Amino acid sequence: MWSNGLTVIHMDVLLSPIILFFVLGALAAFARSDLAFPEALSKALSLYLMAAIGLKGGTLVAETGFTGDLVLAGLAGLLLSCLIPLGAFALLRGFGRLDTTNSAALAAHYGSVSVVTFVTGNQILGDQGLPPAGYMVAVLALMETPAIIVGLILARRGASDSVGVSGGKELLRETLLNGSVVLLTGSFIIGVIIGKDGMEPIAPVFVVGFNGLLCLFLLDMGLLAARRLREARSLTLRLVVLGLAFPVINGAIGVALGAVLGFDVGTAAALGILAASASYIAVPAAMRLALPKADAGLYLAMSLAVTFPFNITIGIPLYTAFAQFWIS
Amino acid sequence: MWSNGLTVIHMDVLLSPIILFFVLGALAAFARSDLAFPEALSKALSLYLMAAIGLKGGTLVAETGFTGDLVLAGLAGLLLSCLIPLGAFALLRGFGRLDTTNSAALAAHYGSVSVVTFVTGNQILGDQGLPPAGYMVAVLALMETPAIIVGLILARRGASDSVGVSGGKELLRETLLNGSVVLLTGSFIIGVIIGKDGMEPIAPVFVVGFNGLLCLFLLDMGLLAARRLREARSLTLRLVVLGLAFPVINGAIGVALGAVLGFDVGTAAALGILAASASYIAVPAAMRLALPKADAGLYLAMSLAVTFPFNITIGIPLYTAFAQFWIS
Amino acid sequence: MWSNGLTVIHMDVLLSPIILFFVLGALAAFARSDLAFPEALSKALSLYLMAAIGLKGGTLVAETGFTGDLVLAGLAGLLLSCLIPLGAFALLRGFGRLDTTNSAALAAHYGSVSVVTFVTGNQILGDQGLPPAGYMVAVLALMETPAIIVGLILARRGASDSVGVSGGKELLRETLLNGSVVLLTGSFIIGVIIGKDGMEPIAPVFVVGFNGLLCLFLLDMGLLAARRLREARSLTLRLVVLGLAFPVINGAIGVALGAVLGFDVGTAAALGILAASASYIAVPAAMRLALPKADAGLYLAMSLAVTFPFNITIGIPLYTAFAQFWIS
Amino acid sequence: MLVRTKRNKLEILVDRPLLRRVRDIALEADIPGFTLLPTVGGGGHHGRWSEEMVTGGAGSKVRFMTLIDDATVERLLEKLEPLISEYSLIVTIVQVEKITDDSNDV
Amino acid sequence: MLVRTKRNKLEILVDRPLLRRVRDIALEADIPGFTLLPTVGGGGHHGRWSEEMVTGGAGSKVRFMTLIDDATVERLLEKLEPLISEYSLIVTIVQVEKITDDSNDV
Amino acid sequence: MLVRTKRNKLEILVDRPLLRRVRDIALEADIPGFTLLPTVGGGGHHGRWSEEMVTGGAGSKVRFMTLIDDATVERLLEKLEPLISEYSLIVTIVQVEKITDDSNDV
Ligand SMILES: Nc1ncnc2c1ncn2[C@@H]1O[C@H](COP(=O)(O)O)[C@@H](O)[C@H]1O
Ligand SMILES: Nc1ncnc2c1ncn2[C@@H]1O[C@H](COP(=O)(O)O)[C@@H](O)[C@H]1O
Ligand SMILES: Nc1ncnc2c1ncn2[C@@H]1O[C@H](COP(=O)(O)O)[C@@H](O)[C@H]1O
Ligand code: NA
Ligand code: NA
Ligand code: NA
Repeated sequence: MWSNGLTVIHMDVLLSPIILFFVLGALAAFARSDLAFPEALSKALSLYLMAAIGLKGGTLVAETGFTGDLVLAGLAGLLLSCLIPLGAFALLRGFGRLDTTNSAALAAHYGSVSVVTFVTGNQILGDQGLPPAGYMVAVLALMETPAIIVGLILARRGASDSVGVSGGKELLRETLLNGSVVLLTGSFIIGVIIGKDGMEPIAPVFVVGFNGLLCLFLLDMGLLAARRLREARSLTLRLVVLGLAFPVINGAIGVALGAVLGFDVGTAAALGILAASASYIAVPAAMRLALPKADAGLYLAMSLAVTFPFNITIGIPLYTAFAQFWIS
Repeated sequence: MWSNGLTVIHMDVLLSPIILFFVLGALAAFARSDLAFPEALSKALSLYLMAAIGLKGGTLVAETGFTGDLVLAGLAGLLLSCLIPLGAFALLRGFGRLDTTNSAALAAHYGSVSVVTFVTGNQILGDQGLPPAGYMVAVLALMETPAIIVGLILARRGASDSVGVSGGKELLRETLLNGSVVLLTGSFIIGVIIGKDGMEPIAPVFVVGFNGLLCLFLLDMGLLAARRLREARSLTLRLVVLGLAFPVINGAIGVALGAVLGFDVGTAAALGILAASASYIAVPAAMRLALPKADAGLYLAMSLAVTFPFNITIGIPLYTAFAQFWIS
Repeated sequence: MWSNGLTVIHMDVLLSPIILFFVLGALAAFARSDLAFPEALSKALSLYLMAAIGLKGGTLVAETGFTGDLVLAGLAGLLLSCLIPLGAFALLRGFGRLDTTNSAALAAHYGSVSVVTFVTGNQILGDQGLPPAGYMVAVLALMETPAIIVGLILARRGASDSVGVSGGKELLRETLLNGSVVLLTGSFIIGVIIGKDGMEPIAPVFVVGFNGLLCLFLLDMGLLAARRLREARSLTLRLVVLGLAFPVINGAIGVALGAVLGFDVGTAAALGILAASASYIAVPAAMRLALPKADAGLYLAMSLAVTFPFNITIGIPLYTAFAQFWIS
Repeated sequence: MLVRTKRNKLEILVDRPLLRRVRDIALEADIPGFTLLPTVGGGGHHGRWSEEMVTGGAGSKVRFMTLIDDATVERLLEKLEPLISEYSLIVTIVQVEKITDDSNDV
Repeated sequence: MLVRTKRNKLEILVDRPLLRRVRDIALEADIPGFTLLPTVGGGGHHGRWSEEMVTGGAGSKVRFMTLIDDATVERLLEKLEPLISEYSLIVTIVQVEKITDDSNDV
Repeated sequence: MLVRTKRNKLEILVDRPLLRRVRDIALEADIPGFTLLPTVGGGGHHGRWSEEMVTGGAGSKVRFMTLIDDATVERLLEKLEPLISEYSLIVTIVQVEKITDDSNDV
């Protein structure tokens, strides 16, 4: 029964327009088509998605109020984003055969989160009648930064590598005030303030248009991911294996933690998605500053071109199935 | 009773998503977050808002027909945009301690208008059941240019300053055909032609999406305004005082004129908003050409970073209260 | 009766917001206004329109299934895009007094198609209750490339002219994988897969918003077309005559072929529109590569500044009238 | 065959509202061609700026670049002098080698 | 420690559809790196143009810039000659001083 | 009147996340002004890149350009040396003639 359920969900999801546009983008880039989004459009879509998901989460919380679950979920998210880098670091050093600096940089990416993966997961879960709790958006914002600090500590312990010129304090400020963190948190708070009624006049843009614009954004992400994969030089087979194993392991841990804490299926799946996803906004910028000797091409390829496509296509239904299996 | 009414409206407005996004942008920029809109997105949103407000005004006029009020309002707008610079110039020279050229340049900004301030005011008034007459959009377009000519006359009288290389005629042509004037007027005329029925198929984009896209644009304006304020060098305390006093004085004059002419509350408030607002599109470009020795950093800071935020947050509800008090 | 019908349709169409915005753009550019769209916005709108029209066609085909008509229409399209360049080439050499290379380059443009012309025609036909069959989108995609090959053969026969450095094979790959071809075809296939039900959640963006965004795009196209016309140096009166005659002749042939094949009015009119339209995306890029000695300013001016405006304003209602006359 | 000629690469940093005037004057001075190059921001004695399309380009700048011979440099600077002075424009000149096909070098 | 070396800064103004070919040829000539720089418009004997994404980039141009030594300049120009002639490309070369960390200078 | 002065045009290719630091250091070295110039992509020993706003600018680069005299060049390079080494930045210097109105040349 269960495995049937999984298959059904999975096929359904793979044939949703969101995923199909992602696949279209990837195919176009592999075929070396000159299809490309102007940078400003990609950025505009990415700002829009953050504002929209922030508002969505905020208005949901405005309805349910601040509950104990919110605090629990926040702590769970923080815990995951601090512990995941430790495990990832060990595997990257050992199995992945990477040096300390690169392992630390990559570990930070996996401890942090990908907004688009979350947004896509949230949409898919909602479509299946399993909407995650609104406060998961706050958890998403919370989980963006801590892994960066853990990653830097790991890198520093690796002695020989000097950490970037920039003092830690300035870097911390910049990371905490990263545009994506500010926009997510800000929109979330605006959502809490205005509530469901205040959302009504702006819903046509931020709610009704969401699904369609997500399609366009994923088309672009498909292009970017496949291009990165084509141009990735330092990506070894071992690293690709890790880039696929990390999300499965971390996703399972996230869902399990959610189940233990008594969350509903959608919310636990969302925690799994957060744990499984890897950052490609806040962390790469911070790593370029703090660990200049790490290979930017490598960490962006792992995060964008290996883990992200896996999560979008296979990961999200998989973590949902985990949650359904363990909770119901 | 009255002051209570004001407070209620005001709190309501300050908690509307439009204003909250503006505040979010300003806070992000003050905190030196790297949140930023791509230029093309800002420009796209600004073009959209002009087309949408033009269409809105035009379709309203198509319904009500061209009335005597339209002509009256146009004349009132012209009068305001010619007289306001004179008063502003005197105060900038005297109290503001600025030289002739800079005073003239700034005076022109205050005589002209800000499209976004009008658009925001129009939206807020509409939300409160006080929609201004459709022809106010035509008045908005009418008021963009005349103050530039008044400003240049003021500057020329200040003898010693040579006025830019470019002949007055070429400058006049460029100003009258400024993109924002053309788009506003053009969309207004299209609105008049197609009427309410013709709007229907395009309403999802130009009407239904309006409020949400205005939120995004004001988020960006918050970022721009706060950044300008942070980097403004030549802004003195006296000038800031004037930047706050001008809108209150001009706004009151505008509303009073509207009341005298027998306009309804919403329309009179809109005339006040136009009088109170300062240009940051057509006038800065014209001044850069015609008065090259004027300080562009100063006039953009006054208009964008002092007067605009005041109008968006405090000014609009204030002029509405004026109108309610004097008319009803 | 008939000519009356034509006039009515025509006036109606000329007063639709789509066309009015196009005219506004053209007027603004002729008046040398500085109104301009950021490049990224033009590109974004053009990508959106392709995705939307692809999805629309695909979901229609998903409903009706793959019929014999689809194959017939595809063959008709291929035939037109191979034969039209031959006729155009002869006229350009003879009446147009152009050299072989430029004639071949221009002939390729007229054999290929313009996505926006098709999209606008499709919209106008739909508004009049004459929606073309969904598979015409596939025909649109099919007709983008073949004319390029015909054009190159024509150029090569003209002996003295060497054809570009790039091997034909590489050029063919690039042309077949041109972004617009890939996006159109891809979205069409996605539309077929997801069907009407799958479209529902993304319809607010891709269906409901279509008309309004098309207005914005045509405003920009009006600007571009008029600017090209103003700056076109090598455009002679004879060439302008051909730029107006080609669409009428080819449009008539296309409609006639559709009538002979037994298509309904809307579908035959759409085939006429495809035949009448000239490419300004895939073909110019290919010609710049393959026929570097051809005058890029000339072929872009003919396609964008002469034929496109004619088709948008006069051509579409004309071919519709042809179809109504010959079929009903 | 490729020809190599010595040329001056002259660049003017122009406020966007001024661009049309600079271009028209330069064309009057009979330059053989020009290319416009974008900027994203800057700073100087008059404060900082960054590309800002919303304010009608009043605060944006663009670089007007032209490859010209010595005589044209003098002719161009003479014609542009009032504009350079009035608007405090910055002009730079670098010696470059220009390489084109001989059929193209006019 | 910083090392200073004399280099040639070679720039090619390339039509966007041609970019891939120029890049591939340049890489075949073993250049150590390149940077692509945007343009916004221009004018010359063949008329005016401005960045126009809608027309598939057919009318847009980009600058291909590479810092190379004298030998590489000759090698590169030799390989690019057919393209330069066929497409009437404009190449410029300036003498520059290149400064990098010594561990980086390959 | 126009004044012509010899200047160094110094350009640094900077990763976008680093830009603020480079600018602050340069201002500390008392440069009279700077202009930021965009790039669209490139390639070198560490692989290819292209402007990509989505990834927070981590992979994008911008050129920091400043026109300075010889003494300022030395002062600036000294201050920037740690950054240049740490982040493998590429700096180029060209001799240019700078032309401005005399009232403007500070
Ligand atoms: N020394 C310089 N190097 C590079 N760009 C400069 C320099 N001085 C001025 N600029 C540019 O010219 C603009 C105006 O300069 P200023 O009039 O000094 O504020 C600045 O914002 C810079 O973009
Ligand atoms: N002398 C020049 N200086 C700067 N750019 C030029 C020059 N000549 C040509 N160009 C550029 O090269 C393009 C093609 O030149 P042409 O083939 O002369 O039309 C022009 O549109 C300019 O962008
Ligand atoms: N020789 C060169 N000429 C032009 N740009 C270069 C050169 N070498 C490196 N670059 C630029 O600097 C970036 C980093 O270089 P690298 O560290 O060699 O990968 C490259 O992606 C190019 O954008
Ligand atoms: Na994670
Ligand atoms: Na005003
Ligand atoms: Na055709």
